[in-house]
Amino acid sequence: MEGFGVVLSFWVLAAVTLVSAGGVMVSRNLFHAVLFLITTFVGIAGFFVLLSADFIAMAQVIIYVGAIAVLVLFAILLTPHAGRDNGETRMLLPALLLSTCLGAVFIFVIVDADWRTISESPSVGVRELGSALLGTWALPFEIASVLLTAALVGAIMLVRSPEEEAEDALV
Amino acid sequence: MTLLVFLASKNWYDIRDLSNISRVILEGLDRFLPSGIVYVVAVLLGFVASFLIFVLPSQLIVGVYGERKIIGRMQSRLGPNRVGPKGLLQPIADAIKLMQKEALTPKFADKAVMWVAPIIFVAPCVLLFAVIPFGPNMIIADIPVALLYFLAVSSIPVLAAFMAGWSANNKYSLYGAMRIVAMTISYEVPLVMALMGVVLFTGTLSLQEMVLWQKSNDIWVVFLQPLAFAIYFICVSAELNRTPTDIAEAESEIVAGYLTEYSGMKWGLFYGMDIGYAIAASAFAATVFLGGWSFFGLDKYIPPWAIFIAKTHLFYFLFIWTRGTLPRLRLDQLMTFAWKFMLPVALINLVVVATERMLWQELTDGKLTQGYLYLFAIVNIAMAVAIVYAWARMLGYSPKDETPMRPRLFNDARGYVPVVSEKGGR
Amino acid sequence: MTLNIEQFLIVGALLFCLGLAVALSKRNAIGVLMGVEIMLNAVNLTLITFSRFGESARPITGPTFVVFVITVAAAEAAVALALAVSVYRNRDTVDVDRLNFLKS
Amino acid sequence: MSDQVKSEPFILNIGPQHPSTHGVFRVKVKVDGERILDAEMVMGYLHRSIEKLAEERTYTQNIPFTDRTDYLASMSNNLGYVLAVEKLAGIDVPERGQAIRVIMAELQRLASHCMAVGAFANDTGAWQTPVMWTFREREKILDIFEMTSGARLTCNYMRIGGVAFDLRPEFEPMVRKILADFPPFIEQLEDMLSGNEIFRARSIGVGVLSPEMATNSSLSGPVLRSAGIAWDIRKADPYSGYEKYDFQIAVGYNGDCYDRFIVRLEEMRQSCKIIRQALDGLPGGPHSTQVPLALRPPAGEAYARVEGPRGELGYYVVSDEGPTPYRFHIRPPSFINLSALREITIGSTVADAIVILGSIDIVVGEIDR
Repeated sequence: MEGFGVVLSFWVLAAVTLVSAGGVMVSRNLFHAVLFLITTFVGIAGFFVLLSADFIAMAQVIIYVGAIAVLVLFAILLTPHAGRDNGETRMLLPALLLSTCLGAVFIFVIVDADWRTISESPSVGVRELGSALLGTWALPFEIASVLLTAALVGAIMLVRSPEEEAEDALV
Repeated sequence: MTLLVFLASKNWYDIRDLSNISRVILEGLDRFLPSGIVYVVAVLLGFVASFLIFVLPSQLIVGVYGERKIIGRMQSRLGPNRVGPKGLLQPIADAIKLMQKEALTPKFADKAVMWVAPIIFVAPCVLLFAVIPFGPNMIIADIPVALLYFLAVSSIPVLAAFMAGWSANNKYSLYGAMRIVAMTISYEVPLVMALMGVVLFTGTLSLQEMVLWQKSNDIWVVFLQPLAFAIYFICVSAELNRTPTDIAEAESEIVAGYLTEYSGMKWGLFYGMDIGYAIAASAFAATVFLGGWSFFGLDKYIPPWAIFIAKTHLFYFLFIWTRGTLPRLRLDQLMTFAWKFMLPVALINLVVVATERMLWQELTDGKLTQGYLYLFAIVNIAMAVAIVYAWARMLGYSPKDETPMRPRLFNDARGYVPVVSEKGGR
Repeated sequence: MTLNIEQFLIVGALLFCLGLAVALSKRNAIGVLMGVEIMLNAVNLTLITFSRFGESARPITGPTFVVFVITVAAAEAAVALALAVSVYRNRDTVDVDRLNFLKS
Repeated sequence: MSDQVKSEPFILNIGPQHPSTHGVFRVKVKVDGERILDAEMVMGYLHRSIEKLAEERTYTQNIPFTDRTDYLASMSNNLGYVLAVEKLAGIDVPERGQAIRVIMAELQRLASHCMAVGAFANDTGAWQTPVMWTFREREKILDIFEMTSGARLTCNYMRIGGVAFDLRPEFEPMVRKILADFPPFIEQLEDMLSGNEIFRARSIGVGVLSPEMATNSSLSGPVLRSAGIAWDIRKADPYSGYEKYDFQIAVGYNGDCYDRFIVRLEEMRQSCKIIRQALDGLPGGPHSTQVPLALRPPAGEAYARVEGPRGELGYYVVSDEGPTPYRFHIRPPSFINLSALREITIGSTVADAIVILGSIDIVVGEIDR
């Protein structure tokens, strides 16, 4: 992975992602926090393209930016009275302390270890991913679909109001 | 998929393949510029060729001028004919007018988000044209996941519209924002299902290979899977909120939806890029469903990019046509239509297409010859009509108890008492 | 002028810590959920980095796991937000501090 | 979204500045999500106190006021006022005058229904195409008005005792031409709209008006007839020679927006029928009797009612033997038809409220007077 363009795009993506993740932390308005979150997702999709995992990058944009971000926006819409100021709890200081220590440990381990890496990227295309998902990983794939259905039904049951339930009971 | 023999010679003046010109330019530049710079210049050349030469003029001529002229004709009036020869400079006049108009920002609006929304709305439109093939080797980025790239990039402007609606701090625009998001999410699911049906047959996600598949098998996917084409058209017109489904900026109900507070060039960007997305969607439909730049072998003589542009504008005419004639559906009707009709029909289509693909694999034991495709085409056309009718009947649509189109007629006034029907009707 | 594995892993680690900080410190339940989403994304990034750089017989397992993480994250986000909305309906607040029903 | 969702209802202003309130007319709507909980009409933006002004002008000077109350049906308003004064002063109108009045009133109904049908289709979202078609046909009628009375919209054509000018020779061929191409135009509209699935989905079962509610809120015109009540002043209380003509009343089935639309289309066909009969049997003779300019009708009161395009258009004139009327009152059908709007819109969505308002076909000039 050499070449001026690749390195430049890496630093740009790193800056965009980390700044917008910081933005989620710092911004005063919950709606701005969601917009920063969306920029983080797009930044990470850029990383996946850099690491030549095209399908995952596109899936990330479709699912995270297209669906989960909208889910969060709708959650904010459905809770009008709850404070939209993105404030912090009293646990702000201990949280920051914990995450900086954890970060220090991670970075020490990363820098200290000598990674046996390969230079050219293995072929990780859509075809291999498809055959892997339906071949060796077929069972987890089916369980994931069952999990999604369960989550779908669970979410609807949680949000349904008593009238809608009464309505169904009659029919 | 080997690149088929193509008559266009390699010298630069052969207009049938415009990539010769860009290749000559880049080779010239390569001699005295570092390779990094030439790489960037190649991409810029691609952008100039695809966006500035094809999209912008077709946005202005076909999108603004052509649409208003054709809809004018539909409404028995002339359409723009004042500015420039036969009104051709009307789009430029509109653009200048919009630029010198003041772009207001309401008092309690979220200024930053309101300023960013048009930019995020415009950028993906340019990105969309990177994957669309204009000719055999006239494509900016032939990435293997082009179809998914198209779906991913076309889900970003929805968020930009929501930001525009939410930040304008106006009840009507809040309505528009919520409506566009709810509708786009529910119409994206059947769209993906329909496109999966197409991918099953072509076997690849890259658009260039799809066109080559259609060229080598001498069949267009629109004949092979008419139901997928119909679902694609309805879902895309829902996502671009063109007329039967333009509830996000429904003039008569919520003034201008999420665009209520926008004026000047900010509104102009939204309006221009609406047409840009419609052209991108019709370019995508032309590539995937109508055989892209191939025309059953004729593309050796007619320049392939001309065939492609003709097909794109043909599809765009469908949008103009529905916009000129159809009234608008209500939000809850759209939602029930998406979830109760489009999704099941798309799923059934996917199942039928999958079984056909397996049969095709078995019968030709791997050689995937062309003969069976025509059989599948006929079967699919019949299946499309059957599924749509059967599912509509299942959902309770029965044509017999319709309200008649003519009222009852009486010869004399009957006083203030409800009239029991005498002739016809209830 | 070359990129190696450490840079990607450091970005993943920093992102994970930022997500953790957001998840632990935010008062609004939706803010907490955003933190969790960032942490999950950081994990995805690290998985793909190892799949790209690491030596392994089957490099495809990285992206496969990322697909599973994405599905789980989507399911979790849906249920968490449904939870937040229904809690909001009963308590008229989504602030994590005041949601201490279990306390006597 | 039920109220359990705690998104408390907020007030939405379908305000004076709104593309589909057919004029300066405001509906304050209490909305929960898309569902309407309460609708309150706010009017008076176009109040010009015509009824007070009319008390200082002579009977003939008041005729131009009647054009400006309902600017889409000036001929019918003229006819109503002039009938009231003739009833008060006991003047009888020659045969030819009455026949010309009937032709003009029915042509005005065609023009006004064109406007109503086009605007209703526009409210359901058909992007201006039906409106442009109906306006093209309406222009032909307005040209005829301009030729005979001098003005397209506020014609001021009828006088006490008859009509202002006699018909010109070109009048007959122009009206014949209109009668020839109106029925096919109505077929075209039916194919495009009545048969259109989306249009039917948007208007069938929307804003249903029960016959009892229609009679209790004393509605009149197409809105009443679409609710299933066959009541038409031209048949129930014929005036100006209507009993001579053979035509039918269109009555709807279940009183929703779709029925109002098809009732108006049918009424346009019946009007063509009446015009053809009146034109064929146009008697000769004077077009009006001579009436002194400073007419002083005997003391007393008179109420004359006319079947305007929007419903029962009544004029109540009280005279105290002076040259100017003591009291001059108009019964505006749009204003009274609005009284049912509140019950119909509660429970429907915002998009439907606009469609219902469009189907009732109001003219703000007539509401605010």
